[in-house]
Amino acid sequence: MRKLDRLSIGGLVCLAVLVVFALGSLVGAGGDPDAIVGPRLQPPGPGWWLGTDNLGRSVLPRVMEGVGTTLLLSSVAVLVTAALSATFGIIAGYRGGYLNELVMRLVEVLYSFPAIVLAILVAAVLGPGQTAALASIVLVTIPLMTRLVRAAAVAVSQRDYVTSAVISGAGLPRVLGRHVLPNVAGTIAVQGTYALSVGIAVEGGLSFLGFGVQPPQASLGVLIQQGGTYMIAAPWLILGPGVVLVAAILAINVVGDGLRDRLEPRETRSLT
Amino acid sequence: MRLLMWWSGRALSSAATLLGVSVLIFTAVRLMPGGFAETVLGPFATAEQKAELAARYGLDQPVFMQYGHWLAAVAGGDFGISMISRQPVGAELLARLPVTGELTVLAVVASALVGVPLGVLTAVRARPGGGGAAGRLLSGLGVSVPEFVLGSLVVFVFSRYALGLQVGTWVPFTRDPAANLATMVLPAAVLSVFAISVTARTTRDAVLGVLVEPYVTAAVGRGESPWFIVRHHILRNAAAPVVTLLGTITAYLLGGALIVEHVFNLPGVGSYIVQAVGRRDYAVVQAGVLLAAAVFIVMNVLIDLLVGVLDPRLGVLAGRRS
Amino acid sequence: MSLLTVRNLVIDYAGTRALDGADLEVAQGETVGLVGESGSGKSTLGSAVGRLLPRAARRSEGEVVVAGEPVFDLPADRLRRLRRKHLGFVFQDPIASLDPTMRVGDQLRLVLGRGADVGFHLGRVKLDDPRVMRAYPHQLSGGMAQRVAIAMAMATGPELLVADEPTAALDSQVREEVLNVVFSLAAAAGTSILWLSHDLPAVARRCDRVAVMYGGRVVETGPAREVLGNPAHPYTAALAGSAPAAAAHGVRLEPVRGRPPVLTGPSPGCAFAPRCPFAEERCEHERPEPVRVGEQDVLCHRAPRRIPATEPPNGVRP
Amino acid sequence: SDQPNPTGYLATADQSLPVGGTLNLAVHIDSGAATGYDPQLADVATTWQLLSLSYETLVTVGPDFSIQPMLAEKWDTPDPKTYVFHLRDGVTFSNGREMTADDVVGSLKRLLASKSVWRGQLGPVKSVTKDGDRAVKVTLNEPYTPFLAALANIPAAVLPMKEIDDKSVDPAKTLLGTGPYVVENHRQDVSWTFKRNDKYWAKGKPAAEAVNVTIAPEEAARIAALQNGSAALATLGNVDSATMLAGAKNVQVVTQATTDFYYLMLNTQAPSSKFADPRVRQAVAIALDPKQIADVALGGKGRPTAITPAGLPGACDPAALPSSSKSVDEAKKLLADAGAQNLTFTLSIFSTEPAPAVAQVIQQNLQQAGITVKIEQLDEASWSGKVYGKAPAEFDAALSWFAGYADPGMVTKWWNPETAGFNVGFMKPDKELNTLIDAAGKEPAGAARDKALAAVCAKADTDAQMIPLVTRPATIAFRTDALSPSLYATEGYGNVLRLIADARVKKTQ
Amino acid sequence: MSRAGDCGVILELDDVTVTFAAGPPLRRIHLDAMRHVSLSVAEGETLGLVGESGSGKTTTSRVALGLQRPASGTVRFDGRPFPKRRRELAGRMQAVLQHPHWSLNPRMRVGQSVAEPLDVLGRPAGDAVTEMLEHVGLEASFASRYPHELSGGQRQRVSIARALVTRPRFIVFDEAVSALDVSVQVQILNLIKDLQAEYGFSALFISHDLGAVRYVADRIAVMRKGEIVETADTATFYTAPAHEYSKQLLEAL
Ligand SMILES: Nc1ncnc2c1ncn2[C@@H]1O[C@H](COP(=O)(O)OP(=O)(O)OP(=O)(O)O)[C@@H](O)[C@H]1O
Ligand SMILES: Nc1ncnc2c1ncn2[C@@H]1O[C@H](COP(=O)(O)OP(=O)(O)OP(=O)(O)O)[C@@H](O)[C@H]1O
Ligand SMILES: [Mg+2]
Ligand SMILES: [Mg+2]
Ligand code: NI
Repeated sequence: MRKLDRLSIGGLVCLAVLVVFALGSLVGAGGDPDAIVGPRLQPPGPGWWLGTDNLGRSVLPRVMEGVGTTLLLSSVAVLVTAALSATFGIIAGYRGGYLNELVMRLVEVLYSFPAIVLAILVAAVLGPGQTAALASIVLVTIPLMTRLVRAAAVAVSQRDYVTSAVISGAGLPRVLGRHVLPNVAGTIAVQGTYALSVGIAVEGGLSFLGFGVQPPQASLGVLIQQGGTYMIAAPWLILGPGVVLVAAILAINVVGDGLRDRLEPRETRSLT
Repeated sequence: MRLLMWWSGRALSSAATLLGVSVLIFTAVRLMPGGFAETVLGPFATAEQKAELAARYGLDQPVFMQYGHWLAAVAGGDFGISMISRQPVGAELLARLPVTGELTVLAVVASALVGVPLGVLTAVRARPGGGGAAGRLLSGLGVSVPEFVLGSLVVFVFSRYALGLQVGTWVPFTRDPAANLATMVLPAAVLSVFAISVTARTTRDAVLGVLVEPYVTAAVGRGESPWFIVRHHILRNAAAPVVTLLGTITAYLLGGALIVEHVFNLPGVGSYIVQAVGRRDYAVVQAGVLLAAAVFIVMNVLIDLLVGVLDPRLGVLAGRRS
Repeated sequence: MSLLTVRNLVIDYAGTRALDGADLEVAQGETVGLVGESGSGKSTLGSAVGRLLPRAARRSEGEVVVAGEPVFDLPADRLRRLRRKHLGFVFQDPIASLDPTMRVGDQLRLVLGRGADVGFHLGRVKLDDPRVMRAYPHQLSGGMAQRVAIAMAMATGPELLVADEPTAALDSQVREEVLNVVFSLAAAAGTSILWLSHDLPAVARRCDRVAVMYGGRVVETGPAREVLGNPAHPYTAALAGSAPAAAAHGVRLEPVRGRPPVLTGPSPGCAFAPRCPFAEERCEHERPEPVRVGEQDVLCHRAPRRIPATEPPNGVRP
Repeated sequence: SDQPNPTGYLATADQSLPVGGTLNLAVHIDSGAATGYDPQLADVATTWQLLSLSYETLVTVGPDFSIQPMLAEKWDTPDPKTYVFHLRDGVTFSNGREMTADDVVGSLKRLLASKSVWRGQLGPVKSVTKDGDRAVKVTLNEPYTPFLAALANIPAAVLPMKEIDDKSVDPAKTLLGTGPYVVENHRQDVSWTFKRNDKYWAKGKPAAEAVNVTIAPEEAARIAALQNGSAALATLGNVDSATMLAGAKNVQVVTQATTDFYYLMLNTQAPSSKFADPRVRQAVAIALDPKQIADVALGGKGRPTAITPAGLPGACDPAALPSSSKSVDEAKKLLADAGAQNLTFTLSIFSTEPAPAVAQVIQQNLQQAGITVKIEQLDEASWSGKVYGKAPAEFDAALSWFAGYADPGMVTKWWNPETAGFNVGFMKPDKELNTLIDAAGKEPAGAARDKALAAVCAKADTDAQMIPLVTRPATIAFRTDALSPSLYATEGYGNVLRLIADARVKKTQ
Repeated sequence: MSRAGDCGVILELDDVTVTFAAGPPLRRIHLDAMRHVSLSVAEGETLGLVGESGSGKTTTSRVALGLQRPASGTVRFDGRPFPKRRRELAGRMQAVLQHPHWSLNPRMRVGQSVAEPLDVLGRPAGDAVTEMLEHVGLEASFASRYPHELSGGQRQRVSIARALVTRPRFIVFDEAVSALDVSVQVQILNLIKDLQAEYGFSALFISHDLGAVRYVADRIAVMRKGEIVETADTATFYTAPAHEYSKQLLEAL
């Protein structure tokens, strides 16, 4: 077994810092994220270390709150997606037949909807807010992951070790959980990090349309959406959340890759 | 014969999917809060005005009747008329499809041309020690920069400093191909950043899987150069998931390259559908979603065919080993 | 001058020592069988000849010289030239070692270069059916696929063919056919063969010389008949006597006692010592040096004394 | 142009520049009415603005909100209930037919017979008749001061009634007016192309040969079009656009004040309304700080207003409203008296900026009085559905804005749900307030009217079912090297393109 | 020294036919992988199954394991047809499958793989795993390795350890020792014999290596093109094969 490479450890450290940062906001470090503390659109300075936004709120506590909101929302969403995709994909891939047809058709129907239409529909049913955002992210990310997990599961199901387990009398949960799942985990990990990025993007877009996180709560999507508008006039508005977002996604991707490489005990050879 | 069977099976399941999509979208748009009348007639409309409007578009009939009429019309190639522009939806979609189509094709070509080599490189260079880190970081960066931020930045910078490429004015390809390309390059580039990253990551994953195959070791043993092995043995064998992904991205973009269409003000399908959703222009939403679904399904069929061509073991035409 | 020289090669995987100072020579035109218990390091040694080891493998000592070139110290391009000009490899799983997405004919053409006579090369491995050329690997039987792999390995006329259990996945009839092809082709082209196998009798039947591996070292080499018929190393003797095929019905064979060693570092003495019926005190902590016994080179402290004929180490009859 | 602009103007077109050229505009939204192009049924400013290129009214508003001649050369008011309009000679529709008194009479009658919102704004019209071939007489049932101002807006435009009556023209599908431009092409939500109306009655107008309007919903796209010169003028949505475009060469950003204003709706009709008690509503009104809303949410570009839009002559002073002089403590006391100390409610808003900004400042304001506001952002359609879709409506509170029009009395009508209609679902009619509104409508302009209006303002403020907040600024940017436009400093009908016929295109670029 | 018939019959295949559909939908070829195969394995007996590649040996084993439903004919395990719920058979049958490359879950350590059948039964693994590994000639330290860290032969031995660990009543060995060197082969074959003596399990031993089959099998069945052409006592078979094909096979030995 290999150790995590240095890049991935860097990613982990980065994530840990972000989590601490987000937790800081819970204990009120950095100040009240909603309070109007100064003039509008001030560059960083004492009292507002990352500047103020278009309502004269300090950006620092908002970024802190935003990190927490976004990380929580998208990671919960991706966990749900991963859980559902894994369940459906694996069962469909392992069982085949009817069940497979059904799952694949459902996924296809879902996939045929443009993401934003889907999101609006969900929000319409659930009402705007975090639940709607969560459900939308899940619905948008579920189809691709389910497809890929299923494809991987089909291949894994034909392996002899699965047959051996069946012969040993292993029940369905064990076969799927101990044998199929770990061997499609690579796919889930790669797709999971991808879904996480999509999730953050969807969250931003939804908030922009008003279906996501409701003001004044901050999320990275909201902050960046706003910051994007003021990119030239007040670059500090996008800089803080932007750097944090890029760092978060990069870290997640890198850690995801690293974990996958580590989880996947396979031989590597060089081409030279 | 085998092909025929396959095609007919495929056509049947595609029809089922389309039917499912149509039912779903039809019910869904009607479940959305805020009706067409309120949105379009505005707050001052009286009840009778609303009723008149509903009658004009048949919205006063029971939903399943509406659905039946609509389905019959669609089957005859009539997608209804937009309640906003009062123009046929089919014609408008057809007019907008080339914009989104061109954008998508450019973006997908770009992601194939950049993402695949990047993915191959990061995989071939991948070493437990952490080599290929630059490529990994790069592709990570791509997925983490939101489209609207990148789009806005590009639009702003290119328009302020007159960097040679026109933004914000769309020119039909038929009128001036060169000018058209000049306006499409930037949005396509912005659109492709995400696609490139995802392609690169998927490629890396697929190539890593192929690298350990015995036939690769055999090729190394024959003294082939890495480049040669990549070109002749790895690309094709790693292609299936990458092609699946590219196909999916294509379908996905066709259905909704809307942020880029918005920021660059391109009259494409994505913005059409979203505007229609915003105004509850039912006919447009229904037709748009159905079109997206059809494109998606066709794309899927093409992917399956292509994957079969690329890997004879997986293809629809592959027989069992005798 | 010998074509292949492996000198004191030490290869480690994370936590496992696969080769612990292996020595091997293969002369021009010679066929050498490399036999040994599973896990003794045959595949590792075979891969090391072409520097085809997985990334997890580390060479800490020793060298491999092929046609005068130090394999482990060559820059990438010279290494590739060496592989191309001097080496050929055939692996255990025949179908997996062919590119599944390419027709057999195309694969051969890729190796041979444009305009080559693919039919001729397939004919050499007795695949005359024109359908083979158009087939994909998964449409071939194991034996056919292995012959294609051999044709590809032999296409460039290598001086040394390394075959790692090329017939283990095939059934007994096909096995013979394939081996016949390999050996007759090699004989015709003057190619040396390094054949890794665990089938001692088969090796003895076909090879000029046999090298026996144990615990990551080559413990005995010599002419095939000598090694098999008159083993100098106790391990060889044990191995030679334990073939089930050799036993009569109802007779219980006694395998070599104990378990094969798993090395994590250099073995302090003779790796076989714990299982050796003749082990002496020094075997435990003194690494044996090669000794010449008759026509064999042996790594055994008591080799010069030979194995007593009266003391059959195997085949204890009830 | 270096000389200062005359009062009432943000810019005046340099008449010394040559005429001709193509004028490229970028606006954020297309006209999008289910009713098509029919100006009488148009009820939003963005539609008025585009239709105003082709349609004209009898009278128009000047920079100071005075009523100016347009298709009527002059008019007499023999008594406060009678108006006689003398039509301008030589006015033709763009199909070449001369405009007649029949067209005017027919248009007004058609409007009065329609279900248009504007029908109500015209006031108590009794009859419209031809007064000879070149004049039209309108008689009212009672005096109605905003009458001329109401006539000055696009829904009161003069239509080609002959063609409409013989059905050769459907105004919902064809634009056929007397205005300076003729539509050549329109692609919904993409673009408009207008060509100069060569038979336009005003000498030397319009100056530009053609007008192209690009619809660009995204602000970034409009800014880009301005920067790269593909648009000479663009409407912008962000109050900070000037800062963003600072440093862009040859781009000038101006803020046009409007009479439009934001207001807060407190639903008193919902079965378990939190705002049934007027003391609760008053507490909210007191706790609101319109000054801060204007300064923070609108970047100082808006101004506090009463229900008569600030900026219109005769509008009342928002500082004089009862709620303005009270302190937060009084609001808390009112809440306590009403037993609503821990008032929590949801504020439904649509997501178009700056509504969310306004809402967040409101949230901060009300927090001072211990009121918790939850903001619920919806897309416009869902918002409309929620606010206007049902009676009684189900929301707690909602935020929107009114077009303020050109007379301080016009918008006050919306405070009477029985005339307004749209707010019956959430607003209780207040008899007293309705009487005051009607009285102010009859009062001729002057000190007495100002007093009557002030009474309306104060009453509406205490009633506090719809609380006016701040005026809504419009931001316009244009290229000084491509265009010399004329723009009013304050707009009543949200028509940025009002003086488009005067604009001069600078050919040298 | 055949033990067949001594006690009850553990596995019985009666007139079993298995048909695979292969090829394109319309031009489907129906291929009989097994044709009217009848055979039985007695308690404590080892039946050797030999035959050329593609003759249907693996298919027979799949039928015997209840993984493949026959097109016709009956299969009885322990006197009863296969139960609906596979769990009821847990720990009573095991198999060593043909492909060493995919016989072990790459994500599980060797120790976990070997312990799994015990886990299924809810029995504590205890020392059984290391003990079993040692039986098949692997050091206890192998328990913590992943399959890719093993040589081909080592992997095969892990599969065997896994199959034997629950002391099942019936085991299928499909080419279980072909990839092993002779000394380990003998060790494994002896192990099978010893455990059989101790626990009395039955085995279906598939191999194309007639030598190994002779060493462990009590009886031998010869398959060709889906049919059983000869069944005989090992001794009889090796000394006096009845069928022409059997003679051919023996000559190649
Ligand atoms: N990737 C690896 N990581 C760790 N140990 C390894 C790895 N590959 C092989 N080994 C170990 O190295 C030793 C030699 O392995 P090798 O594959 O060379 O054996 P072999 O002689 O070819 O055996 P077999 O006949 O079973 O194929 C074995 O003990 C094996 O467990
Ligand atoms: N799932 C399947 N679908 C179609 N044909 C199959 C299937 N499984 C096996 N066959 C065919 O059935 C026949 C018998 O196969 P089987 O695997 O039982 O042979 P075998 O005797 O085990 O051969 P080997 O010694 O090569 O393992 C072969 O012709 C094979 O191609
Ligand atoms: Mg090996
Ligand atoms: Mg088989
Ligand atoms: Ni937008």
